[in-house]
Amino acid sequence: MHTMLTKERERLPVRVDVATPAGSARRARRRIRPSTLFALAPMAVVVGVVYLGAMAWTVRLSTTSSKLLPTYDFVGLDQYERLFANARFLVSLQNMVVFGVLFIAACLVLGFLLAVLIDQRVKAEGLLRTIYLYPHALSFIVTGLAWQWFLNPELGLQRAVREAGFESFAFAWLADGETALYALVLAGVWQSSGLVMVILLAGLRGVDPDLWKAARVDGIPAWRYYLSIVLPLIGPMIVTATVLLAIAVVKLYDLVVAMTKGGPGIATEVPAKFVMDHLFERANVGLGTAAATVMLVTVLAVLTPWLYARYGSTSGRPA
Amino acid sequence: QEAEVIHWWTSGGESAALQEFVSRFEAAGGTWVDTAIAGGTNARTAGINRIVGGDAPTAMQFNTGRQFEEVAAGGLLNDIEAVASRGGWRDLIPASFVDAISYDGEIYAVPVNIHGQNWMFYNNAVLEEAGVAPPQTWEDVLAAAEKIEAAGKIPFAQGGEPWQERTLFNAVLAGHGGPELYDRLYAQNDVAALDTEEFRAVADVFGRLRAIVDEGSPGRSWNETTNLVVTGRAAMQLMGDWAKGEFLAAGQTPGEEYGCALVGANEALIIGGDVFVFPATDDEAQRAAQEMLAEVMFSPEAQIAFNNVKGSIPVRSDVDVSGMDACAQRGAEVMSDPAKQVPQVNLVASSDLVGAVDDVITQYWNDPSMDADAFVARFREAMEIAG
Amino acid sequence: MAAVSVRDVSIAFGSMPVLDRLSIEVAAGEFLVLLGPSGCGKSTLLNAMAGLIDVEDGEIHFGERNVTWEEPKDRGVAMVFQSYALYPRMSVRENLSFGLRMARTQKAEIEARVARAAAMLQIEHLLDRRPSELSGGQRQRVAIGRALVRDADIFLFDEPLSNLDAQLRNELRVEIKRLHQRLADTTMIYVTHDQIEALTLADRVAVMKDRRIQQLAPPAEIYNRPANLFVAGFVGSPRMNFVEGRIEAPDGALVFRAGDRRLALDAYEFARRPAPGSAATLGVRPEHIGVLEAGEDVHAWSGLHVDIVEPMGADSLVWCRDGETTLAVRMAGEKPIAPGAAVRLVLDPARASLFDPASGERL
Amino acid sequence: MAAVSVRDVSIAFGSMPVLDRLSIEVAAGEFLVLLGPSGCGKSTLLNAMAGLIDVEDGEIHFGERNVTWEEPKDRGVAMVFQSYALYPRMSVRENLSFGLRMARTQKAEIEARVARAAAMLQIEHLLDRRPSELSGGQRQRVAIGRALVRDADIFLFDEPLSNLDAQLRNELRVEIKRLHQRLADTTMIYVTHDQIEALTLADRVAVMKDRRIQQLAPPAEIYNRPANLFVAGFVGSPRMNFVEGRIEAPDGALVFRAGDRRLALDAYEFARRPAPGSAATLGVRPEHIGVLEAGEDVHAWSGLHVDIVEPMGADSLVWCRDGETTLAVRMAGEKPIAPGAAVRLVLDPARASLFDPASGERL
Amino acid sequence: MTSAVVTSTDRARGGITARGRRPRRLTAGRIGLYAFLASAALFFLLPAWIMLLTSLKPMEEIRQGTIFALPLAPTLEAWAAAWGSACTGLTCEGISVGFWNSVRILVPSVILSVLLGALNGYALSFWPVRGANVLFAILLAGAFVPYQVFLYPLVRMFSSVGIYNSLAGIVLVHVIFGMPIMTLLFRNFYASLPRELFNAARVDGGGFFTIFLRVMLPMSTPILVVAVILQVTGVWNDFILGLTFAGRENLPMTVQLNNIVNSTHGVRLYNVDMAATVLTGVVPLAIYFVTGRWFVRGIAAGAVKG
Ligand SMILES: Nc1ncnc2c1ncn2[C@@H]1O[C@H](COP(=O)(O)OP(=O)(O)OP(=O)(O)O)[C@@H](O)[C@H]1O
Ligand SMILES: Nc1ncnc2c1ncn2[C@@H]1O[C@H](COP(=O)(O)OP(=O)(O)OP(=O)(O)O)[C@@H](O)[C@H]1O
Ligand SMILES: [Mg+2]
Ligand SMILES: [Mg+2]
Repeated sequence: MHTMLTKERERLPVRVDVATPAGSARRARRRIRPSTLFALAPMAVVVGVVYLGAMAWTVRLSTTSSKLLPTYDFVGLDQYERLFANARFLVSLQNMVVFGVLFIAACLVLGFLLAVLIDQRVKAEGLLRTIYLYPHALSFIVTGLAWQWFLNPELGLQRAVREAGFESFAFAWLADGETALYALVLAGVWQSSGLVMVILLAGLRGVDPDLWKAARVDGIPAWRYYLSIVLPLIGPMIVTATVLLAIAVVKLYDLVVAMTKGGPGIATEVPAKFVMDHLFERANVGLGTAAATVMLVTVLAVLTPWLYARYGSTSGRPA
Repeated sequence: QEAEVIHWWTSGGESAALQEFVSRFEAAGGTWVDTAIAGGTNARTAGINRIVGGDAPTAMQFNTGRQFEEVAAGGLLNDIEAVASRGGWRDLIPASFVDAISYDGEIYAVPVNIHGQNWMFYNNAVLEEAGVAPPQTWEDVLAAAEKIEAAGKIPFAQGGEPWQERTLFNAVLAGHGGPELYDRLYAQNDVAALDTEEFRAVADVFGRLRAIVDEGSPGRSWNETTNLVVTGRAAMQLMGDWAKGEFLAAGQTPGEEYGCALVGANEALIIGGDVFVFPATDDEAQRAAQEMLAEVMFSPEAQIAFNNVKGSIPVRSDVDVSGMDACAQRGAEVMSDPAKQVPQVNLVASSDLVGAVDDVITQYWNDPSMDADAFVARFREAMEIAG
Repeated sequence: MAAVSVRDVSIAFGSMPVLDRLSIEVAAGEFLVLLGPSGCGKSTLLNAMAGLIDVEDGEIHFGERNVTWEEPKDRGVAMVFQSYALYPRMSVRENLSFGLRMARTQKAEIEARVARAAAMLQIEHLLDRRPSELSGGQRQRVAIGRALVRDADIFLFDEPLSNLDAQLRNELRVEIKRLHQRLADTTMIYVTHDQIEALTLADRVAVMKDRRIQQLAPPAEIYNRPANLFVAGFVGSPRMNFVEGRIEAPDGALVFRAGDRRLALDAYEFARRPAPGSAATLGVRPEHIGVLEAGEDVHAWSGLHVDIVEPMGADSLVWCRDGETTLAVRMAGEKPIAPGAAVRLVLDPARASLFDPASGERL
Repeated sequence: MAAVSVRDVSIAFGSMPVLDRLSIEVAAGEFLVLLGPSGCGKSTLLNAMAGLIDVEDGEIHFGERNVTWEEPKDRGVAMVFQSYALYPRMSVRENLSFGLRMARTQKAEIEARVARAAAMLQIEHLLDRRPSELSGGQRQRVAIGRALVRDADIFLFDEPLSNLDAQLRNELRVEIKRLHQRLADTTMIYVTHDQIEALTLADRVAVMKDRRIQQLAPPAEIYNRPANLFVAGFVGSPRMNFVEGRIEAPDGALVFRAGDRRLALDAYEFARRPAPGSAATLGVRPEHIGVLEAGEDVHAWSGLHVDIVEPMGADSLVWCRDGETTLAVRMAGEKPIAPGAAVRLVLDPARASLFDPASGERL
Repeated sequence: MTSAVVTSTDRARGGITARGRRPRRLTAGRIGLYAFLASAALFFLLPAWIMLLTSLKPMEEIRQGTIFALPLAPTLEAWAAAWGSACTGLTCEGISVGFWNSVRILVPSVILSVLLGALNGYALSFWPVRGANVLFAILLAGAFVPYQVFLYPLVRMFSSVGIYNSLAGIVLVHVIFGMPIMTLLFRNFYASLPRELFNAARVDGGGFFTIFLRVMLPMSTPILVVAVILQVTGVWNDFILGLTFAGRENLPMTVQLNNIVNSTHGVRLYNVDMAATVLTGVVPLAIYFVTGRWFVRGIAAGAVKG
């Protein structure tokens, strides 16, 4: 049955060496799979044409003196000089960072907490999930107004509590330039943490139930189980949520417009609003695109090392 | 002829006013295709995108001012010089408006209304209760504040959005500083105007106003702010004449429950308004529809009817305003004296400058620790960069 | 005082009962092996003891404590899972030490225990790897290590060795036995389907089937005196031979008879004496059958031929056949006999078992 | 024509090489068993054959085809995974029929094949359950079933029986063997760490370690003439005894000597003749040692005492000890000898193995 | 060594302790859990509560009262108006006008973008192709650029292809802008699935698409729910893209909502605004509720041991 084979294992390599002369065995490391290429073609087109195209176009316009409509002259870095002399833009960048850190952290913590608690086989899971998620469904144009009312010292909570007898109660986050940003964070968290919850819940539902058993026998407290075992395990979901939140931070616009219009003063201005205002309201496409370019570069500066480490260099899935 | 019109008049009162144009246009044999998009920015963005995308509407709304200048320069608009010359528009409308609707000497837009931007609305009952007379000057306003506050009311209701703050500042500038200073600053872009005594005084008054508004101001819309006056929680608000709509909706009449005043010795009225422009087209039928629209909108009957509902003043000086409310009549009266007319900033300054100045005003207004000097310095910077 | 006492426990998944009023007592320091076919509920029972599955009915006591509703961590058990259940994003070292760290054990102590367990399981070189970088067997060893480092009164093992190679299995089996001896008070409950493991490790073996315990006895008794047909067939590899026949008493003494073959039962220890004439199943293990080549012995069963010879390393399994009847015989050596050879077989009645074919019970 | 031919294949995970220029040829219809310690790369090799891991270097041929870069589905292989890998959202029935449905097999045919496989594996009653509702062993059976229903030229099994109980394991082992006989042209490659499986199933066994194949030979040769120390120690359970000593030639004939114990090597078949005086390791399996109680035989190794007796069902392992030297002896019966008894042992030189302790190679 | 099985009858008579069901364990932890969940629910419901109250009040009460005051004369007029008669421009048909337009945009956009995202994520996770990850990185970076920057070039592109102002155009735009997030979502989800499953399917003869459709998609329900939630919300609440790309005939409901809510100088009817917002949110809300039940437990159970 196995006549081809000699008993001496020493002979095998010799024989095979002859069969595959050096060099011919070396091949492309990966197989080309037409269906994969076919499946990824739409993405390639979109990336190439839309995303890269629009980014290049944006950068190009930022070196022009375009006002309401694009023109294609060249003014060098004038727009950037102007941009970085602009107090509002600098405040916007700073706000984005502060808001981003607080908002992402709060959403992740609250979302994770809610996901974990909902995962404890609670009653009315579906109802609670929907309650936590519903803010995401409503347009911020009006829910922002509800928040604004609620936070307004003359209309909302402060007045209600004072009328109830606590005269010294003070809750006027929106009215104070120092705290208005926190009010935005609050409303942002209200809107987005439900989404984080469902994303993480999707991750939690994929965790091997035996792990929970092992942890319970090991005497690992539930919080520790979730923190040390589940959290790393749903890492990809957390990354997903963080990226989504980060996108929301960078694009943050509706929330600000609905609640503070950037005020009081310029206390809650954000870069996206700066871009929007200059692109449309103030008819200064050049400056607007310069601001957008700065946003893009900032994002890339933060993102590139991470993207590279994660997706760029290796062929396969992250370990 | 079918005419598609993009505009941002979506609220009940606004569309009722618009209806006056529509019915007249349709009576003249046209078909009005309405594209209403709330929010000036949204509507303009959509309109410009459609022009760029080769799917232009027949007409689209702009604010009176220099917003569409560039579109015209790009050859994307049809002029309506023929209609305007035929109708003798240049003689009928305020001079600042003529400039604002012209590009390269030709008229490109049809102005439809004049909005007074600096009306002081006050609640008569509240003022009476506090024992103060309706203010005549900005110093009056500041002086009345103490008494009103003592009566447990908000002296001065102010909304917390940059444009509202700008409106207030410009009202102080025109009222306290005078039309001349206003003109030097915005139309002539004269940075030296910042060094004048008058401007210092304006900055000072505006700064002092910060102290008499309520805590709930930041972020508040103008409607809610007006409601404070309507319901008697606040004594005064400075707003454009569109605020009359809120009083009207609450069943109040000018001169009775509330009053309106132009604060400042010189009674300057800041005027702005809306125009319609006509995107370029080769289609003869569209071209005809555009001219017909221009004609209809500018017609005296349409002007009266439209502005009556809209709460604004007709652009034509040759129409009878006796049927309009007290505030409007007062406005029309002021309008008859060109010296008292002050064009809204958008008519004279670039959007860019307006925006840059907005940023400075809102910072000053909202930062109690910022003094007038700092304000002037920032103002200068803004003018130097954006002007 | 029983260390673990399971009393009338019933468990069902949905409407499907898995355990039905099952009771078992395990003495302190005892090594109990649960043996049973796949899906009979062994893992379920173990999980219930650990507190990982709520019982529907019944109670579980550890010593004097009723732990039926106690949290797993309060029960003082360590457990090795059939599916490893390693913490995926932790290194092996962290996997081992996590429980200890939770219990606020001293650092030095943790290190010492981890090192000892790692050495015992030969996984020192893997301590810094992640579970995903381990082979199946390596994972299983880490899972065992995780239980080893804990200082539990009761150890629960769910087929801990099933993914290991024979060598390692042997070594770990000895390690576990040694561990048990060292920790004299530790009770160990061990699920397996490996005969050798069951027989070598256990103080007592519980053979489970159909939601019930079929026999609970020391290994030798399980092996030599299976309580019923199921246990007889299930325990022992190669499998016990079964021959259908009748009990007769031609001259007073009972005799088993199948066709014209007979086996005198004088030496058989009856559990209960059957009526002569009743049907019976004779069970005899392959190693309790002798092969005669010469023809002298009259008691020998003749007329059989060698069908297949299966070499099994040290010895061989010889399948002897005559029509329907097939008997497997274990003979030393590699090719002890050629296929086709006629053989005569001698069965040892003292080591044989007799069962009632209807109820399956031992006679 | 070799059915499967792996040529100089190297595979690494990151920087860690797992297979290093490994070559192996499997004849058509052959049953090859891969045996090796945990983590030696058996699963990796199997995955490479299936096309699930891209090789870094080298080629894999199936018959005349170079399949190195072919898709798994085009290779015509069926595979059973060590980690089950059942489709969680499909019922057992759907799991089984998935591959057939992929191949557009007739409905009736699918049903028939599924029914046959289910019957074979005793999982008929589970056909409508989801994998999550099965016990470990049940899952493994479904995984086997999934391969069984397919009509592949090459079957790859990755420890398919490791979670099954002994009875089922025996049955399935026979089933697999029978399947292999029925499908005469089907090549089967089977990873296991079960000695019995390897020895009974294989046409040839490949013992792997350290990225290489240590010995590739029929089971009997692996068992009786292990090529090196590793194979000797790894194959066979209980483990081979090893005794360190020297080769001497006191009177011309070679003799193995450890301390004052000797073994004449006249009957030993040398692979290569060692120089007298060189060190050697003697390996002898427990079943190739005889125990003498009386004192006549001069060749016997004396001075040993029985240390432990491990009953293993049919026979027992007797650990005999003298100081450092420990020899395990396999004896029939349950308690063949009492611990503490003095014994004299006779070793069979013809069945023993000698190794060079330095290189580990067989002498 | 203790004796054998204790029979149940012995035990029953002994009656050592009361047997029975697990005591209802309303432990401190459990109470805390529900307390937290409930207070979180309150936090989340608060703005909705304000909106509901407001939408039930006539304008008069809104002008006079506080936002927390219960409506004195609750009325559904605002709701009726918001749905059917509020004016947006010249048409006074409330937000109902754009409803079907929104649905026509929503359905293909969501289906296409979720499928494409799943396909991309699947390809990226399981079928490495040189350069694919670079593409994905660019895509992801692009997601951080504000939409508005894309508007102008996209308008030019679309009009040159002739799909500007059409249903196909708006659907395509949603697919384009949904792609980064959808891809990310699925890519990361598939990265956490056991690879053995994929291997098994490949050996079973599945090709690229069969494995995707028959093995991976059925396992993806939780993430599909998330993806659908994200896309439905995004597409349904989108205003600026619909306005720019959908064309007059396909304007989505949000344009009406915006017209009602956002008129700058007109009088604002807060009760109608609130009602309109809630009404607009009904579709996503319903979808959250319906899809939520696909969130079942334990997708990986039984798939892998390690
Ligand atoms: N994804 C991986 N990344 C890194 N190392 C790996 C990976 N998979 C396997 N290994 C390593 O490769 C080696 C071979 O693994 P493989 O799974 O082939 O072993 P095996 O022989 O099948 O072992 P077992 O019998 O325990 O299943 C092991 O040392 C393992 O740690
Ligand atoms: N989650 C579940 N839902 C439904 N049935 C289940 C579930 N878990 C286990 N079962 C069923 O319960 C029975 C007992 O399962 P258990 O895991 O205890 O078996 P086992 O004896 O450990 O088997 P094995 O030796 O194969 O691991 C099996 O028939 C199994 O199909
Ligand atoms: Mg089990
Ligand atoms: Mg393996």
